[in-house]
Amino acid sequence: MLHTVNKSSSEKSTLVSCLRLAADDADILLIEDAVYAAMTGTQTESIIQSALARYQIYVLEPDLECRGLDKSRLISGVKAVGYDGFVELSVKNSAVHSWL
Amino acid sequence: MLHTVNKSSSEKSTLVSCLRLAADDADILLIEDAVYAAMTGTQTESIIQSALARYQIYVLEPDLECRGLDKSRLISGVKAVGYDGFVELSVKNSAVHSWL
Amino acid sequence: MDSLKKRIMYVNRRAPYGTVYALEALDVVLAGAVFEQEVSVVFLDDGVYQLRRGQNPAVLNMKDFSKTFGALPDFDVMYLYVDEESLVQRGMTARDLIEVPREDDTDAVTLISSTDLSSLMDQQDVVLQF
Amino acid sequence: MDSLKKRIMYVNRRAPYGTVYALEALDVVLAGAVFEQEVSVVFLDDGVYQLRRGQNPAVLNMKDFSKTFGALPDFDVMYLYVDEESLVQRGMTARDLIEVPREDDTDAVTLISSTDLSSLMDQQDVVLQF
Amino acid sequence: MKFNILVNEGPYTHQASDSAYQFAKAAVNAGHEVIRVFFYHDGVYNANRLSAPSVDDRDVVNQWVRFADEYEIDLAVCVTASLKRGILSDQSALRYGKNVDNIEKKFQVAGVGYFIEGSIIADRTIVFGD
Amino acid sequence: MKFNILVNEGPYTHQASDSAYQFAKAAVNAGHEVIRVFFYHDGVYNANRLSAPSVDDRDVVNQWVRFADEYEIDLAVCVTASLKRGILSDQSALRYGKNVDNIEKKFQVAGVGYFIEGSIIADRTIVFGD
Repeated sequence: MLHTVNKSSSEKSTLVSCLRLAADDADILLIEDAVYAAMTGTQTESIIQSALARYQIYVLEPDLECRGLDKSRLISGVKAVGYDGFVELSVKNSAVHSWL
Repeated sequence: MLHTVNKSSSEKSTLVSCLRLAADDADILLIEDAVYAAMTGTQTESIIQSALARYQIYVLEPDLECRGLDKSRLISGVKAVGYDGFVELSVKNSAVHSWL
Repeated sequence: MDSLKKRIMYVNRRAPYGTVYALEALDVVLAGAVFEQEVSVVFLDDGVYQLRRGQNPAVLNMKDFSKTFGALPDFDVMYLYVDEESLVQRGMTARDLIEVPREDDTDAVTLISSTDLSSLMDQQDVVLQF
Repeated sequence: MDSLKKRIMYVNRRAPYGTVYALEALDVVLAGAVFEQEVSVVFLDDGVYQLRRGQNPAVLNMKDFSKTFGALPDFDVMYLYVDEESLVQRGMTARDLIEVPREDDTDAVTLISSTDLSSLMDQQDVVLQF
Repeated sequence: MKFNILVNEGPYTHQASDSAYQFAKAAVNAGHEVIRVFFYHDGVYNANRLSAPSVDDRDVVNQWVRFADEYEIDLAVCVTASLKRGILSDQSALRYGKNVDNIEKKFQVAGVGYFIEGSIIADRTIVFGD
Repeated sequence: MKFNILVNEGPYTHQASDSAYQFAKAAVNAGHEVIRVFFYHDGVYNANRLSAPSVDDRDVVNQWVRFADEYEIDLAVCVTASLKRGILSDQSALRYGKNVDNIEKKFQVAGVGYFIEGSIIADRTIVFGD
């Protein structure tokens, strides 16, 4: 399953909730204000670090670029994808669960 | 100053942020979905417990009643007020800061 | 199980009244029932507050939709899964929740462990949050 | 200080683009400038992201309002206070922020400690979050 | 005491408009004056006179109108926020080439500076939002 | 592959509608079919044809209309959600005694069951919200 999260992990608990219930080997895609969580040095970095052991984690590149976030500062292991990649992930997985 | 918080402390970080910056002896009023934080037994109970040492904490009673929350289970020290009390707190304090 | 049926899960994660999502999500469950799919309804995180006993939104002139959950078994929704961990985190137990009697008088409100909920979620064809 | 002036503080706590609040809050600051009160603008929590360098919302066909912060000194807003703790929590430093030059070429973007911000906030006549 | 109230969210979706209404009523009942209720962000949707809620629910738009009539309260919506959201006075409709308007006449259209002016005139400003 | 898309928030205030639009475009560009875009909750505001954004901003309503025209996409708004929010077709306007309608004609008005039907027909359902 592909899980998407769209809220900042420093403001809302959505990401934590998603990671608590997403099954092993799920794909997680961070979009909109959730993309900040993919950056190194944030207080919530450890959440993503430990999640990388169980999930493949992606971040939506246009949302990074929009917000002035540099791909070179992504947490190692997080993959940046465009909207075409978002569509591919939706096709590859049998369902998409948007956490709101 | 009167600070109001309207979001659930288990979903959003607003309450924590408010308590980090409200000056000593401020009044804090929990309204709308923030009223759950005033109940005993929740995971965030300690946030309110320690805040009671610095602030007077109030909770809006109609929002409690609306949600089926019983005043007898309020954290000890939290005072329930009606909208008339909300107005009085706004008058008593020199300004109102709504945390959104 | 009819293999043509889709497994649709509604995940309720928001408290009632502060926003309208809970109420309007329930409208979707009711409207969707006509398609006779394999439906489950889940209450997770602050969503468990939707099932809390004794709600009285009339005090704020708002609509009490908590009573509508009682109609779900008539719409072939036989399980209202409540994430047990979410309940515990909120200092609540099953006794704090409304009952939703099925035709045979058993309660459709069912506690579920996070592990079981995680598996159930993973088997869905469609998962909807609002 | 003119005692008839009110001390008005705008507190920006939201990230830009995910919601419109940041953009529309800036509109209020600009529109309010005509009243010549004692105004301060604060960036707190995810609000510090509003001042991040290198924003490019054109990639999503959205409006880049981060450039508008540069106009604030012309509207007599001489301090854009950035809560230092919020920056640190986000792995950022002053170097990650845009500069807002005043007429004398000094930077209006000013880091502030939580303690100082707390005092400043407490002295306000009006505090606005959006 | 003079109160100035800001409503940042539309009807039904968030409790903000209901809370603001309850507060304004309580203020008036306690002998205070509500000098202005300003609607900003999605709050402008509170002025949409085409709203047709179901008969078993409150009518948020009408609630404000009746309240304003009874106590001669000044209701105002922000012109910029309302234009992009399609809440139009007859003048705006004409100006932007739309063939109809949809704003409830009891609400005046004003710049957001009108709200800031309210916060200067009033003793207290209270914000209700998301 | 067939995609069914749900938009839960109005234009400008949340990024949801923009994100859904970008996703839908990318899906079509990759050779997939978007069978339906359904607008629920505040999402119904995306169908407000009175929207008049400033010239330096995107026109979210018009973006959807042009997209639907070009790729023959089915746009639908929920009737219940739109009535209470005052987004009316000519038929609804007549029925509820309002003298005008404000819905962009490219959007059809349907029950929310129409969205669930879409999720049964489509291979994938994607939700964009707050």
